[in-house]
Amino acid sequence: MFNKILIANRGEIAVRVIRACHEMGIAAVAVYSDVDRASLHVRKADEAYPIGAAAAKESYLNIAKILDVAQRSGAEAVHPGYGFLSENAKFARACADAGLKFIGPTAAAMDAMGSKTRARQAMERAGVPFVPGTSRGLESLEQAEEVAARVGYPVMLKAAAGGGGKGMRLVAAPRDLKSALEGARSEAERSFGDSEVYIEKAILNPRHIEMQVLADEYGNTVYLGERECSLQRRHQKVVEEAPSPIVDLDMRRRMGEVAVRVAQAAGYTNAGTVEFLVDQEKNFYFLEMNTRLQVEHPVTELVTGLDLVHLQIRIAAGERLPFRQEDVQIRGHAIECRIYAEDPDNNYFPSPGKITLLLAPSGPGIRRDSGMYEGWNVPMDYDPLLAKLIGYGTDRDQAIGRLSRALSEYFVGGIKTNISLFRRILRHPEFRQAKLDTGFLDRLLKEKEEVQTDPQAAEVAVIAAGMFAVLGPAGASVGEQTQAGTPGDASGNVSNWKRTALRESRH
Amino acid sequence: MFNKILIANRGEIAVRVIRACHEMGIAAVAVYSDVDRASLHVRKADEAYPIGAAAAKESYLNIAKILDVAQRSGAEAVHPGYGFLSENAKFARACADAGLKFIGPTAAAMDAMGSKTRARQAMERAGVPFVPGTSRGLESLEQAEEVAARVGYPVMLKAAAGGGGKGMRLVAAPRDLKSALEGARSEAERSFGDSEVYIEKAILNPRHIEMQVLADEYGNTVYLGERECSLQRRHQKVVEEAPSPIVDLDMRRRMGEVAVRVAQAAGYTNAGTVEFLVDQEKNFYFLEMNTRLQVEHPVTELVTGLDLVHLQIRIAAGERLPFRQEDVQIRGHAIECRIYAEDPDNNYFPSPGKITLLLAPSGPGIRRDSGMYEGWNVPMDYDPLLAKLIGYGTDRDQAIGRLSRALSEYFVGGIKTNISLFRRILRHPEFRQAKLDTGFLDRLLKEKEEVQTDPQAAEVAVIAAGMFAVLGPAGASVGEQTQAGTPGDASGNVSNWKRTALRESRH
Amino acid sequence: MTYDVTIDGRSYRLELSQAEGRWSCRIDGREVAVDAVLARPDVLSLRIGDQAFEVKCERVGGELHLWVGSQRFSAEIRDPRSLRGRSRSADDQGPKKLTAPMPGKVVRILVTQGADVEAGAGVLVVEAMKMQNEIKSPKKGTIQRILTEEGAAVNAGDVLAIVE
Amino acid sequence: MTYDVTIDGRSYRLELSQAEGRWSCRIDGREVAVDAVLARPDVLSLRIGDQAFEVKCERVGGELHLWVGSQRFSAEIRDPRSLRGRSRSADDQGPKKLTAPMPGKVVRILVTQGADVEAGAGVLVVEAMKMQNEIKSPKKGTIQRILTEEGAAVNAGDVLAIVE
Repeated sequence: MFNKILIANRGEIAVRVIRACHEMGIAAVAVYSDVDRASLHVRKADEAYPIGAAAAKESYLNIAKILDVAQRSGAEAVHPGYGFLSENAKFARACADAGLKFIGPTAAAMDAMGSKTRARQAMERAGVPFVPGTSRGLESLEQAEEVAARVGYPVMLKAAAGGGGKGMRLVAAPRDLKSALEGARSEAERSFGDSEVYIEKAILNPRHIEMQVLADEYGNTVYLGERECSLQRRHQKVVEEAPSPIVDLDMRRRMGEVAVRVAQAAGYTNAGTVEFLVDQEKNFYFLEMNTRLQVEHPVTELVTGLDLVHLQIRIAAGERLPFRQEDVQIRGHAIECRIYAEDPDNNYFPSPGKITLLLAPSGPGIRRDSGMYEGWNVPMDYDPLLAKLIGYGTDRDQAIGRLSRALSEYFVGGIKTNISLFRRILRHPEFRQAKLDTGFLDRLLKEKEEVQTDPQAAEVAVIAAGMFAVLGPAGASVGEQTQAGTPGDASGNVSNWKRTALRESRH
Repeated sequence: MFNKILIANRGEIAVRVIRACHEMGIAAVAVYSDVDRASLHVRKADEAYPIGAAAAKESYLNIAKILDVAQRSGAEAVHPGYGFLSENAKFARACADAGLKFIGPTAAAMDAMGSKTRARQAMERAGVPFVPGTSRGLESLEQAEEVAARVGYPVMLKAAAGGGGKGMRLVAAPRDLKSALEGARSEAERSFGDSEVYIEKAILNPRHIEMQVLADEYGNTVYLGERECSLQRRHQKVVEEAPSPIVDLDMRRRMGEVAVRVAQAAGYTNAGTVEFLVDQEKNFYFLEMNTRLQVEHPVTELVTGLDLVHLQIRIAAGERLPFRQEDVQIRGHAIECRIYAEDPDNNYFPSPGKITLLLAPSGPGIRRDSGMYEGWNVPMDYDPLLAKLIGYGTDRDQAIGRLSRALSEYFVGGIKTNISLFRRILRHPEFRQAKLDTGFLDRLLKEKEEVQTDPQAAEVAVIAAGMFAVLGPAGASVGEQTQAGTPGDASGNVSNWKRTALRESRH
Repeated sequence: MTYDVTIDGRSYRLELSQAEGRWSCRIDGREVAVDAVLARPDVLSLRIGDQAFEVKCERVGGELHLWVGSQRFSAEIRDPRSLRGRSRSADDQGPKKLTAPMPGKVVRILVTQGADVEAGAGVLVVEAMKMQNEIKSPKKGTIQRILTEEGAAVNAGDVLAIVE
Repeated sequence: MTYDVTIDGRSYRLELSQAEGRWSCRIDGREVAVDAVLARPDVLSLRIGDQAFEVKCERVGGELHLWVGSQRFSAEIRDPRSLRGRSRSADDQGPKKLTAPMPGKVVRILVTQGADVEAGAGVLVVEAMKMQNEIKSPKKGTIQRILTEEGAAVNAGDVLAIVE
């Protein structure tokens, strides 16, 4: 087993990997940019090295600097987390060349999956079902028209190097194809420096369901069940759950076996995820493979009872899978909410800043993977993901109940977050009935926020607003109510706060 | 299902039950004493009623006041939590008379189990194995000598009404029997107003293992696996785990079936726990039945995937058990640490006071059931249990690893806690090897705390001590380091803290 | 103390006072029995009658929101003696300030000082966390002043430009 | 700044200063490279060389403990310019104060003012959370003063009696 691992990431995922290292008795090495010295992953690490300016290319994307830290610290392995360098084959190769173990698949497997067109070709050979269309970049508008006619409109144009919806166009009718193709190509060129675009039949209101796979370095590959990831906004996942409400034992087995075939076709090792589109008739089509740990891996951990990061590390250290496919059991139901620093009053635009107050939920069935803390200044330079709140239950209803309860306990002061959005999602009848598709969230956000506000709660807000105004700055010192005055004697409390405030300012 | 439930308790268990109510869409009614107005259970409840002075008999033990609140609030059921009125048959009866559903067993079942001697008689009839001795109170010293000689020394004298070690005496040899019997009787009289004392063969270094049972009101009774509770101090449990490292499938089945027989012999309904003593040869003997939810119920919830409080409420509402015995599966391993407000520098004497800072752990495999919050003043009037930290893992080693990691993240400022004790326990070789017995903790505490302190960590402490002195009161305002100065430029940071401090005192 | 409190667009007249160690409280003239404890800064444990509520106060860049449980209300509070109140009401007529909704970097300024703008026209673009946000003019008018420059870092609530 | 710091009984000479925006630090004359950030009040994120540590400061009733990860160290710090330091050192000779180790209620006073006591003899009993704690005399001597009474509520660190 490794003695020391470098975590080439920041935020909640860096913290999550550092915790796994400590749980396994491994020293954790953090790297940080200029704006991250006070970040949680630096507080929790055993060693911490500055690697430069806030801009990712100066720090978290800078392969040379990270390898240099690995050398100086004597780390034996690197965990890339997700994002940043996690799916960068060049980095995986550079680690190997430097004699560092990259905790993830080989560079070759990444290459095989990195280009969506090349992946499709490999999958064709492996007999994996995928959405009808081209497995190669389009040479001409004529070819595009010919393929679109064959698979039937509507069709989807996608960038071969794509991701995050960049270079994607939905085409409803032949007359729109030309401009859409040009738009997709130039956007792909701008975003990825690669204008290659291919065409697929568009699946309307599909579900996005992905299968977790795990492979050791001795040819043993297993699947750990699926995740339902249909709730997305701007092609970003917002809520994920496991198992998928529409997947039964048989469908899970069939999807799982396809996912294992995909992984084996690519000579895949360590943890990976095979994404599928599922249509109304529950036909599933291979979409792509994510060659990294997913943000939403906790829901799989909760329903399988496994720790994917521990297993990633063991596999990278050369251990065999400690269980077989038939040992994997799905029990209960888990749902994850991604807590973002986003402004619900401003179209969920990112909202960094200083966290002045943090009330964090806990209790039965609640897991919280967080990268924030009270007093921390959320930098404006990176992804707005602050934390993940995951609810587990014996069944889906209990998971929803526990998660709703926990969300009502969650509060982040000083910045704005999307916490209030999850309340709307979790109470929505369609969500309760698990009627999910990738269009759900956009439809929900178009619905006018329930106009009729609970009048009682509104009056409570009125009174509280007044009291906060009366207490004013005294509110900045925590009261000593219980020891002072008679119970329920709020004025006694207030004067107390005042006293406390004075005392503190005397420092 | 109930619309409204009154929680006749305080602290972490009241919060845990309130959460369950909210998760099930049930309104939660809290009661609080004069010193608990600011306590967490009042913050989280939907309704809150003051019930009098701090002294428990004036408030949390005052049946009349609690029933009055139930009437006024229109609650349909009462959850007693643990302690206080939870095992008080008079209260259960009074609820029934008032048309309130008591969430727990019937008064009759409590009576049957309330007296240890009467319980033994019932168990004798049900053919339950128990420690050799008398099932009736001792009439005379002669009878005591005769029984002791028959079962063989050492023997244990116990109060029939006993609990918490009161009225207990270990007798090693005949000559000590007389004084021990007198001591036990007078202590029993003083503690319980009942001098009845019985005699048992003393099991040396026994394990304390208990079995969770659950019974609906239609005669269906199941067992949910055992809990190992051998780590105790002053007859108080400190660490509990499930499953027990020494219990295999066959022993679990045998203990479980005995526990079910015990419950059925008492006409038991709702959640209960059957406690056993287990000797070196793994023989188990019935000790007593706890007719309430246990403090340590979470470890059973984590390995079974069930929510015992939800199930308690459903059973009380007249629902049938939603599963059969064969559906109950134990998966993984869970360990609970009881976080007490206790002073490790003063023989773990209670240490109430104001919590000035709270750093609470979370992340994979960590559940935290807490009744405290930053700024809260822990009253001196009640039990020192602040919170429970529970670690779950695929196996015992992973559970220990995760729990150790979480304990290193846990910090409570302003009062003293026993958190540092768990670090000693979890790294102790005998604990790691699961060599547990009820004497373990006393032996550990006698061991001199590892004298040779980690010299590097000590130097870190030296430097930090100096910096806290330099920063002084400025430490009272949280820094804005990341935005200020050059990275790792601490003086820049300090001046910043100073500025912040000034700014704040200007309020 | 008397306040005009607006919650999600509807306004209430609130009278709050303390006497003999109790709050007394009237909403639109109706007496309400309240008991309050400040559990943490910006967190109130309220009892209204015997109903219990936990209310959290969210203050970001001049905006005020109140959370009752997990319900979030936008709030405005006016009080003749409070500065904030005054400036607020002042805002309603005359020149309008364009403020930064969040901390970020000004990446583009789309108009020049003195230029005429339509209501809703983009005035400048602020970037944070890899996303760009166009700040629009709240009314038809003239850009009286631009108070920032391209590349500048801004905080939530900073005034970026004034339209009159 | 120079301090004498005692950690678990062993003392160190610590020199701390700031210049050109860096801490410089010497322990027993040996130079140590440090970088510090105060994450929360009483929580330091320390880098010593490239080693990282989170250190928490526990202050209860005049006692000082430092947590390095989950290791807890009792600490004393002396500094000619700090009051606490002075009173501390003063403590070492002359009359000894008996202080309450935790908040509680004085349930019994076992000796009278002026009485002679042995080292370790019980002077009074404080109760908290249903447990009673006997406060013992730290030295052989005479009870100079008793500063509390039966039934009184006391806080951690309160002086209850003085032995000389």
